[in-house]
Amino acid sequence: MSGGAVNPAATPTQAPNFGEDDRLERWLGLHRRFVSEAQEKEPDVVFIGDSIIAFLSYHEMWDRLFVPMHALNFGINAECTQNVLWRVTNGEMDQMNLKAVVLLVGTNNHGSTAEQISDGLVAIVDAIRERQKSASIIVLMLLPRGEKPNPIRERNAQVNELLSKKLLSKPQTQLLNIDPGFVQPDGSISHHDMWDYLHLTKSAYTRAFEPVHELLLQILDEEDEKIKRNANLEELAIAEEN
Amino acid sequence: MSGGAVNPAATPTQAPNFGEDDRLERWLGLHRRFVSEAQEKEPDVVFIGDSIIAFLSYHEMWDRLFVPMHALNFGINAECTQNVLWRVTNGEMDQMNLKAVVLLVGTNNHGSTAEQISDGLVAIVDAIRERQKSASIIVLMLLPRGEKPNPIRERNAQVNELLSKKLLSKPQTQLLNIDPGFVQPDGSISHHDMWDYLHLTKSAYTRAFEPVHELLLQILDEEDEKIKRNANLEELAIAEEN
Amino acid sequence: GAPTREKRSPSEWIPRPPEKFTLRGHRAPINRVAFHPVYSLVASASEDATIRIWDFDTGDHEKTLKGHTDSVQDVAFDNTGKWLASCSADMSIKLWELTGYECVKTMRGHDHNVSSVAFLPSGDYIVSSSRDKTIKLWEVSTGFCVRTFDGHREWIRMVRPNQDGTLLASCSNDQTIRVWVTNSRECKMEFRNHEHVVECIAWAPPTAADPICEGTDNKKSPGPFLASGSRDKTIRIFDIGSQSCVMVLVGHDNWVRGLTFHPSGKYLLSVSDDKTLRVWDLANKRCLKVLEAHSHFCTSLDFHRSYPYVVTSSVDQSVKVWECR
Amino acid sequence: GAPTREKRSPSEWIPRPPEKFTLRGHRAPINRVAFHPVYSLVASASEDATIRIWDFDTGDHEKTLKGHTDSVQDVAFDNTGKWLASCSADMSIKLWELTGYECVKTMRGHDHNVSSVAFLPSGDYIVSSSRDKTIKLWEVSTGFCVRTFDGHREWIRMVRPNQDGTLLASCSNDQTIRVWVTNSRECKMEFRNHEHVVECIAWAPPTAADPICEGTDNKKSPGPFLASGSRDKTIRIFDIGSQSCVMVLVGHDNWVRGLTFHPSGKYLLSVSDDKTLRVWDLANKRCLKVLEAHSHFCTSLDFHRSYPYVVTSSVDQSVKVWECR
Repeated sequence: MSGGAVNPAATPTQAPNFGEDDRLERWLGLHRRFVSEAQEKEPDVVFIGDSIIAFLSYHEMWDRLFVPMHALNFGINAECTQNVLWRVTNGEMDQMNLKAVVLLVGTNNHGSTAEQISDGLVAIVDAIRERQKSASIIVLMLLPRGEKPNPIRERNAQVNELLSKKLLSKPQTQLLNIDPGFVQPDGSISHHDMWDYLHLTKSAYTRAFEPVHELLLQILDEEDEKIKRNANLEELAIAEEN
Repeated sequence: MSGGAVNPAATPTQAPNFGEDDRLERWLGLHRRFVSEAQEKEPDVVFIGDSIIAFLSYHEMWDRLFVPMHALNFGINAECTQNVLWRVTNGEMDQMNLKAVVLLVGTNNHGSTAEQISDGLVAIVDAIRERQKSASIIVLMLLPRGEKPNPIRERNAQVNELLSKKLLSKPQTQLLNIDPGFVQPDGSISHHDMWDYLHLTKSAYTRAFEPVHELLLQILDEEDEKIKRNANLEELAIAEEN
Repeated sequence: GAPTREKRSPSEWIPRPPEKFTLRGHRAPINRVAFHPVYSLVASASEDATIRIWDFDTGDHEKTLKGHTDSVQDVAFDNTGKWLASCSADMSIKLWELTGYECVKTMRGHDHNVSSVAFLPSGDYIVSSSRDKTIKLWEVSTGFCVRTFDGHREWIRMVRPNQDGTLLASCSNDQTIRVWVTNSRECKMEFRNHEHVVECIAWAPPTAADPICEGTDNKKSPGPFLASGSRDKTIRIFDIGSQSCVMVLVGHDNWVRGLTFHPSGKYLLSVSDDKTLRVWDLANKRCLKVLEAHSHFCTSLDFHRSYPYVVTSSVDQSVKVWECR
Repeated sequence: GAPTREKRSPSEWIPRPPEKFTLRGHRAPINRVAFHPVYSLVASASEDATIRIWDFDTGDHEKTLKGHTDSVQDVAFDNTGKWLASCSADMSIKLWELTGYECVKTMRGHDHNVSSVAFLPSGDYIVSSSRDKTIKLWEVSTGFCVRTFDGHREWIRMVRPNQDGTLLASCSNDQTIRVWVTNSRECKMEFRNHEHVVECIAWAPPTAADPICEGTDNKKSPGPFLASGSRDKTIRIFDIGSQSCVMVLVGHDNWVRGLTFHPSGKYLLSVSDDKTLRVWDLANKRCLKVLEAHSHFCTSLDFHRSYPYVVTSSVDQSVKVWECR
């Protein structure tokens, strides 16, 4: 963190209410459920982050590609880095033996600088690593947003650039670019890709998360191959003995 | 409206930014797109409202059941009655010849009373009717929310009660209850139905929107039957002539 | 399979599943597809404001034509295959030279979305229809609008010249079909049989006269015949000579969006928002074949005039090439 | 079809698609299903904290047993069918009387999620396993815990007594299978062959000894035999007499979650997170049949001891009844 000043994006914080709504209460309910799922469901993979992670579970590819990997989805709408950091340090990464964590958050950190957001993400990565020693951590680059070029888009690009340096030294941690080119030559983003110029459409989800699926398969397959090899050896040994 | 005081829930209003984000700009972008779709796509049905309407288009039932009806989805996250009212009065209901409109909004009107919200909904219905003389208007009752019983749930129930009276005199306007019983005997809502205690899961969408589909089929079929009858008569006439 | 294939003559070849190619690349729904008259090329017009040219023999994407600033509504080749005309919701018509894939002319004059475009057989004129309720005739050499046809009361969906270019047929949101005399601007007749927007029309080739007459109990007529498809889900065939509707084809479950005749004249092919491609046997007045063509609304189709291929387009952003056997 | 059916003897009847019934009603994933030993009933245990009793002859929902306050992990009937035992993530074991569907006893003592429960053949004792790493033996008449078995180093997934109740087999997240002497608390043996969590175990009936020996190249052994299924995707069969792994069955593409032997002993049936139900021919050591059973992970299955029915449960919240022929 720069200069020792407190960075709100890297300080574990519960989600605030928006005006008079019930967000904090629902957020705490979700958190309690995620902690309980972490304890009971024995996932191999956890996706954690904001609404782009959360809405992925509406997509048929979630059921078809990620659920069979024993993946859980800990995404929450409107989440900022400090909220995910709070959740990670309050039980959502405990008591599991994860093979991989997929993290996407930061685009909602309005009012924070790129430096602060990237430090928030580094803090999350460190907090996950502390709790999941052997998991691969896949940090997804922030996506562009907005119909036209805008300051938040630039800030997100800066976050990605900073992350590519800051995550370099982290073991078993990968920064993955899932943007297949959502910004068109004229600088606009099509509503066919982001229906509200922030959230992905079905076809955009397929394109963005296909690389995540491939990377996860690769990570999970290594272990599988070892097991399969051993099973064959064992079967051979039994046959020889008989 | 009660007492002549200004009701914010029934006053056409653009969506506010949340802090330093880009919501208003994205909202205006969405609005421009919806107006253009209204002008170009010649839909028979329009769904308009908040995120519960918006996320319906992630569901396979949207593609399977509603898209073939030539339905468009004008749902936006975090939308309040006054925002939908602004959109309806600024082009999203113009230049079409709709057979049906499905409306769901109000649960995000934090800070408004049930009386105000229901008046906001009545104002939307009137504004739609002014622009779509012959369309059936289906107003969906607000759904319960929150893991445990809470004031917003009660307020939503009051809105529904008020609406059942206020919409009674409106021609071709129906109030539809799409809650199959999300509140369990102990007063809780399951995350299997509302994953964040507000938004519907895939299975809950199926149960909630199946009745909407049936009602729409009924409305659209009446016209279809007439056309089919006439086509058969014409064919008979041609055969006789030959 | 092989044995059946031997028995069928090319005049009976119809598209068979599965598709030979699915051409992907457009970033939005596709409104229209058209075969090049000579080469193994097909052009597709999309809401993404581009036209793509594909090789239907290899499945390769040849070229993307950029220039329109809004949804491209229709594309048409001239008979030589040297020119491509396109029209768009940006209210313009563009003329493209095929050799260099360059836009050589932009024609403006319509006051609204231009829905459809076609060359007159001579290749000297382009005809266009628009949501501005007019049909316009444009001189290719100058790019000037030389004639405007008024009469429809709403959005005109499509305009098509007949075989010799003396007549124009048009269909509209006003639920009518009109036939115009090209040289006089006169509206020769109007058909009010459809009960909803008429989406598409297709002139029957001369070879179709006999099958159509057979289908209408052998009431002999020289035609010409015109087919139309409507949001009322029906297809109708009109005898322009006797000014009457002679056939109604019922089967599609949703809007009928595209029509094309088999070169042999025996069949009429249609696509619909019910996602199917249907082949209609005219002499027997029945649906011969239903193909589940796309995963979303089918918007248009074309039959190659000399190769046994059909091409379809869809809101699902794909173009499919179907081999006929 | 009918002709094949005539040829097969009941000892060769295996579940065939499509399912006879899909039983819906649970509001959350289903963890375990078990057939009633006498009546045409099946019990299902769900994460929705309830147990449902269904009539698998009619497909009717008979009763919902409420009382647990968290996910119900396992259910077991005693041999007479008068009692039903259940265990839950709420750390309790409950005993239900079937006649009135009433909970007559709640047994507490485990310090964590109770993963599995079974009656000893006599019906006097219930054995349970827990995430607290212990196995406990409970006296039915008093509800007291009379013995605790320590040794597993992690979450115990399942415990099952052998045919005469003298041995208990258990499997655990520590990747081992242990066999215990019921009366002495002694851990008689430990198998470390699996390379991941061992999810489930099943004792082979005496009739299975011959097919298993045939499958292991006729190396004669009296057994007893025990089958296990693991997250390493394999199924293993152990000869408890010789204390060795005698067979590895590879085929499932995901965690193996449930195992049960065919009453004839010829086949072993398994379900997996790969959504399939598989029938393994033991004498030929091969997968005889794969059924696409559910739309999500399959969590358990049971084979009725006298009727030709198999039942499966799934995370998709449904129970399916399969007829064997």
